[in-house]
Amino acid sequence: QEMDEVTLQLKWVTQAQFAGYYVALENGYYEEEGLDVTILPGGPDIAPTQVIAGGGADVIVEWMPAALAARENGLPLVNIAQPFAASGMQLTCWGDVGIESPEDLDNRTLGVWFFGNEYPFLSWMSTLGIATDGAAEGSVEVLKQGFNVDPLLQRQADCISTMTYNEYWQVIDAGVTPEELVNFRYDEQGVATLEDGLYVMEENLEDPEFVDEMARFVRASMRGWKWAEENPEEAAMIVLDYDETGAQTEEHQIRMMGEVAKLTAGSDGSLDEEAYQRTVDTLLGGGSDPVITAEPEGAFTHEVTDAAQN
Amino acid sequence: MAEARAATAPGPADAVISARGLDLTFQTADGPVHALKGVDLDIRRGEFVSFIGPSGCGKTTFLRCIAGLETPTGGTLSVNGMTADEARRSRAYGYVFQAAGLYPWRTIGGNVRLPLEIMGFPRAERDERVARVLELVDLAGFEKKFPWQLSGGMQQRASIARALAFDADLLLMDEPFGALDEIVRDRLNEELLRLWDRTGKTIGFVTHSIPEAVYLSTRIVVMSPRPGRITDVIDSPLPRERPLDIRDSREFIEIAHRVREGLRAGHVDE
Amino acid sequence: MAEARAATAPGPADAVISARGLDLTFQTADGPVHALKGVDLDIRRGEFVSFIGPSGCGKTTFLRCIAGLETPTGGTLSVNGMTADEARRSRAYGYVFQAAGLYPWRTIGGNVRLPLEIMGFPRAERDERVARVLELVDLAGFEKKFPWQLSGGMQQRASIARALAFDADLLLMDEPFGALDEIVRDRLNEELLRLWDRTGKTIGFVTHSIPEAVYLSTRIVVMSPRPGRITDVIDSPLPRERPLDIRDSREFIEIAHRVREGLRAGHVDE
Amino acid sequence: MRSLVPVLVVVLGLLALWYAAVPVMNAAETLTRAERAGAVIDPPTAVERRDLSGLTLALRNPGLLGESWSLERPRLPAPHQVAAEIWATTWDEEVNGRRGIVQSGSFSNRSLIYHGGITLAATLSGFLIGSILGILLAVGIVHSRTMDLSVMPWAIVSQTVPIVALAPMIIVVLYSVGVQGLLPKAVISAYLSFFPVVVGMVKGLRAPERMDLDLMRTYSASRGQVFWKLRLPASVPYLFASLKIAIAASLVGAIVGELPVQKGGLGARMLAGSYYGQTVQIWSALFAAAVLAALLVWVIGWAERRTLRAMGVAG
Amino acid sequence: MRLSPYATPVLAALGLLAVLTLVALLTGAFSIGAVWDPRLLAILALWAAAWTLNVVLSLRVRSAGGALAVAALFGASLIVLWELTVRLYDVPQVILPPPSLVAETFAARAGTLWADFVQTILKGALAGYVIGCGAAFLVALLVDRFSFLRRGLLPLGNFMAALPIVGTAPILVMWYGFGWQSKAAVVVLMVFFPMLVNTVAGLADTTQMQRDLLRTYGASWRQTLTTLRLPAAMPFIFNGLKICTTLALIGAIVAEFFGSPTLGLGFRISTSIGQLDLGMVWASIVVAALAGTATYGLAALVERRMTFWHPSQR
Ligand SMILES: Nc1ncnc2c1ncn2[C@@H]1O[C@H](COP(=O)(O)OP(=O)(O)OP(=O)(O)O)[C@@H](O)[C@H]1O
Ligand SMILES: Nc1ncnc2c1ncn2[C@@H]1O[C@H](COP(=O)(O)OP(=O)(O)OP(=O)(O)O)[C@@H](O)[C@H]1O
Ligand SMILES: Cc1ncc(C[n+]2csc(CCO)c2C)c(N)n1
Ligand SMILES: [Mg+2]
Ligand SMILES: [Mg+2]
Repeated sequence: QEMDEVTLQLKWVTQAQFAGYYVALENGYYEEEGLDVTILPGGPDIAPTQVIAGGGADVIVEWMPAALAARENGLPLVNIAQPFAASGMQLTCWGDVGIESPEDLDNRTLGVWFFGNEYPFLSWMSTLGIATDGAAEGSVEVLKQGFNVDPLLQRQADCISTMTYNEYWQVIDAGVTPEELVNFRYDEQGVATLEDGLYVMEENLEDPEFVDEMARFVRASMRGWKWAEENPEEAAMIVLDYDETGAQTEEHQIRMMGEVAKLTAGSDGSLDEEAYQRTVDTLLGGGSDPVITAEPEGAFTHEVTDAAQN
Repeated sequence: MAEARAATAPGPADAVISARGLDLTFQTADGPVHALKGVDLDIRRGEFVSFIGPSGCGKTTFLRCIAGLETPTGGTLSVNGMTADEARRSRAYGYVFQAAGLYPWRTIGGNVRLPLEIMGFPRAERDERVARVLELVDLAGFEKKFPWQLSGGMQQRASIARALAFDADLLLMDEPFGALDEIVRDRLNEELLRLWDRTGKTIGFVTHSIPEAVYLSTRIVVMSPRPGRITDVIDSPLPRERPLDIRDSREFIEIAHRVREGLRAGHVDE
Repeated sequence: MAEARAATAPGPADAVISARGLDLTFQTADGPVHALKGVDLDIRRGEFVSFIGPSGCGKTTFLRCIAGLETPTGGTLSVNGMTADEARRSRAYGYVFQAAGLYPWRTIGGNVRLPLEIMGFPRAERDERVARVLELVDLAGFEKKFPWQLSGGMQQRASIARALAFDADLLLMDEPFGALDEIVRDRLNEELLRLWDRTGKTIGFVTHSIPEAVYLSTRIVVMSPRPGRITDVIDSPLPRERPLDIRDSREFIEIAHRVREGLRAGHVDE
Repeated sequence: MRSLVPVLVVVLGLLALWYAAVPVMNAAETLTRAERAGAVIDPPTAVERRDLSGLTLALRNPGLLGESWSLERPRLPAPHQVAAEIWATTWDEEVNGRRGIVQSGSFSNRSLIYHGGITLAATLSGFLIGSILGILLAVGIVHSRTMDLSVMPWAIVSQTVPIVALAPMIIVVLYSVGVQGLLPKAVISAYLSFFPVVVGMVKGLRAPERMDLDLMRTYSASRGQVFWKLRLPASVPYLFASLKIAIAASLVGAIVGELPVQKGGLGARMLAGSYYGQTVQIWSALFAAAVLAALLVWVIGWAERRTLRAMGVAG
Repeated sequence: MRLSPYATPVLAALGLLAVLTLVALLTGAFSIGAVWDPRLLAILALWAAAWTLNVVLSLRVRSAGGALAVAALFGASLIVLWELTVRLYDVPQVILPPPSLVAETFAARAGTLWADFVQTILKGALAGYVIGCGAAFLVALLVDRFSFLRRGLLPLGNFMAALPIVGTAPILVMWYGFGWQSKAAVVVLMVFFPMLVNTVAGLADTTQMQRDLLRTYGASWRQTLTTLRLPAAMPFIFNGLKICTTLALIGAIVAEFFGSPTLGLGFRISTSIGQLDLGMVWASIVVAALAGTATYGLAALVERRMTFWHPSQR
């Protein structure tokens, strides 16, 4: 039987954040759907949007703000599925410097991820009315945070961006007690944006065969996710086996799987339009420099998930 | 090789090299340098002609013109009835430079074999010729050595062997013994004379040393600089057979004296 | 400068340089090279001593020993009653190398001024001395030129001027005229003799040329190689006043002959 | 081996300096840990300590620095920590580890040997492409005035393009033509290594003096003969000198190319170390890279000595 | 050297080949089957024309200005070719933007680029370059003075010079913070050994005779240094300075990947890729290349003036 080839570009390195896809691959779910899937791990400065634009991947894992920004810049990406129902992004601060609420962020030095991951932060600051140039009174100084939590540990920044399932635990692993930290979850601040959705090029969706392929892909992936949620330890071990750098550790991946499961819980893969609208409003909203300037049209489709669920 | 004699050859019929009003001006950043000006000279087959003159008078330049390495800016020059460049292409020359200029990555044998490879001699003949000329310059047995394993004098002999290997009729030598001490030089002078005698080659020889010029040549061309020109041509009446102590003879000393006078005359302006 | 005479000076009382059983062995990858072996020599104040010998016989090495540039491995050597190294530190030498060795980043004037700067001559005196020695070697007017803008002969003269600029009593010259043509060489020979006559300096002079050695020296030291040793010391009976044509005199030719014989004897092994 | 003693002395000196620097560099973290364990620090709060230098902190709390040589995430790991890590990620991992060669029959992906091998493959292929390209360009430049005038300046400009910063983009661009794996890394490697080869080879091919060339002209040799019999042999010493620079550059290129794609290699290893704040891991990968570089350069030096000796050029 | 008449077509073919590979590498936009379509022919024709013009021109020119013109023509033809290829083959902008877009972005965002230039080049790279080269120079003097150090330090130097910046940069950012200081530190580490090795080699590049001359004068170490070794070392020192200009540039930019304030060329390149603003990416690269070429040119110019006496400069 002829297998259909699908290339998936991840947003970041091989870790439990992407467990569902690796599980589906390892457990043969893709194969059962007649798919021959290649998973390309990401890494610093690999932009999944760029990869798919160049034709290097058929489908990518990307955060919605980056995808919508790319769409507005003329790269028509469409969300076909949303395995992550909730946002895991947060700002983690030292408690002892006197930060208790978002208002205290004035004049602080904050570490932020760039490379298309800065949009949620910028929207949030914009909503709060805080400038990010670090120059004027009442603005924050932003650092382009590298790949780790050192800026916080070294106290080069008062707060840094973390994911609930990853960097936060690295801070804890470094010996910091949770009591020393203050976390601002984007969810709780009302500025949550959707993370880790599956995106494809709009023009491809005109081809029913491609839609069918994606439906099978999403179906198998969601099967993978559900299996991972239920078997976090085995899922973590699968991830570990696929990590070619040998850098991931069992303990960290199992814990990450547990945290990620909280975010994927309850998602059947289809996009929650309310969450979509909240994301769009957040990105449009706020002050002077919104991430997107107009309500996007056709930025998502239920076609694939609908087909997948039949 | 080089047997073709064009009917257009200027100069006397038996001249191998014939220069008429030869000019060469180098364009340099500081303005033109007149290296040669109105040089007239005929060299007959089998002659041994030395060029002597103060530094910068154009000896090397003239030799290079003959060898087709430099293009004159005026006058005519024919070699074997051809232009110098044609003669160069027909491989009429053996040229010995002031320094030995052996290629350091080739053995002595390899260096001597170089022109034979380039000119496409058959392999068997190459080896035979290399052996023969190395024998000739007393370097048999050194074929496998590298240049730096030999003394300066031996290197210079190797470079002479290299120029002899392919039997060009015309041997041009630019101060080949300049870097050697007097005793070695004497020995090589003797050998060169013997070789010339035996092969009947035509030889153009640049030197700074008056005794050397007188000892070797059938004719001595004295040059003077700014612009480079020929100021005197001295025929040597010495016999073909020349033992080393001919240098203490009256005749020899007289010729040497005349050459010295000629040189001194050209030196007044410096 | 260099007036101190240690009571411990070996050798005869009036010897400026005194070598006794001097040995120098270089340790090389191919084993030891005996550059000098049992060399005995005294040079008196005001003498002009030439060293002649085949290539590699240790002439340069001996001169370098005298100048404290090489450390003998055996024997004793005293210069002005000091060790050679002390003499070097007290700036007793003017040394002229075989090649001109001018610093290309300095003008001719700057090159001649170099030893004066190093020895801390006052500024006004420096200029005055530079002008004077450049005049002496016929290079007045070339002070501002850079070395590469001058001919080889002119460069060599500049290097002689450099050695003369600071009035050392002892002038050591290693084939200073090797690269020059005969006429220029003759002229410089004459000038060197005149300078020596006028200043009464002691001069050690290495050359390859027999006529040059005979023409210049009060004493000629003939050396031979493997190991480097002195095979003959020939006193010249020629008068202090020597016109160039003294070289055609019977006496001159006789001395030259004796030197040549001495040289040839040392050459047998090559 | 005359330099063995000086090298040892300098190495020991550096090690001593390194050990001395450890408590100073790690003072803040060490004191914070001591504080969590209940010790009283001067000054008492982390916020107050933030703006003090490591030296000040170390001098004020000399008794509490014991842990600084054994921190898990040190700012500056102690030499023995790095050594232990190197041991653990080479010998120990392969012999005793779950994925090591003894257990699994192949190199463990936690081992520096495995990652060094990946980097080596990319380095060598990049080096090969780069040096061949460099030699070809140099031959063109020496034989064609047009190429000399037009290509040479742009070769210089090409090196001012921060290719290292573009590595991820190059990789993505190559994805779009379906090229993955070794080749993208090799391309970056080649880009960094061709330049020294061009410069060195141009110099080398132009090394023959006028007399050497004139000799060929008196033989009326063809361009090809001049090239094979004169220019090429004359350029060999220059070629090797630039190959040594080129292979080091290739290694850097390969490492840079491994950074964005987390598929193994010393570059991936360094980044992973950085990602998880495992400084010890970064340092050991760094050392592995330096050792690899030294080894590669040594190999070329060895080939150089062999070749030159065979050519009779080296004394 | 005079070229024979048939050299032109040969060189044209050679040039064609070169650019073919170049284009293939740059875009990778066509597969083998597409090689003989008219678009390719148009591109090749244009290239052949430009190259022929270049060959003709280069055989005529003798002056420095003429040489510059040839180089400029070559560069210009590359740019035109790039533009043409991108347009004819519809290469996605996010993969390779046309030069015209880069120029547009450059003009429109000049202010931002200037601030980036100041941050990365004037602060990070320049400070690191000055400190690194200066320190290397001083250490070279020490190494030259004490041969023990030379034998002990230089072999290690080869080892340390191989430390790739991608490994050292995160460490140095951790040590020296996110500002330009950490970039300068990375640059110092990058330029130190190349400069040291060159300077030491230069200080040793004197002939026995040149040294002996000063020994006969009984000159002190200092005098030997100032009158002989330093002048003789100048060509090597400048060689080191030239190599280090591009190293400094690359070091400063790459270090910004591992943490930076929100400006700087490295930050801009990285962030703009993330935003798919490829015009800005290439505009930043142009800034870097311009800065690099200018500093290299400046160093070469100073070299020409300071080492006018060296055979290579005459
Ligand atoms: N390629 C060149 N460009 C410019 N000038 C040159 C060139 N070659 C030689 N000259 C000049 O031409 C003149 C004659 O030079 P040539 O080398 O023929 O002299 P020479 O008689 O061989 O001198 P020497 O005895 O020193 O070898 C000199 O003034 C020299 O500077
Ligand atoms: N630094 C050195 N190391 C090893 N051997 C040396 C060294 N210097 C000279 N020699 C050897 O010592 C011997 C004497 O050399 P020296 O230079 O004194 O000879 P020379 O008489 O000046 O010869 P020439 O006339 O060629 O200048 C030679 O065999 C030479 O190879
Ligand atoms: C250069 C670069 N920096 C940060 C991120 C942010 N990021 C997005 S997903 C993810 C994994 C979370 O554990 C992280 C760190 C990135 N993608 N690229
Ligand atoms: Mg000449
Ligand atoms: Mg000598």
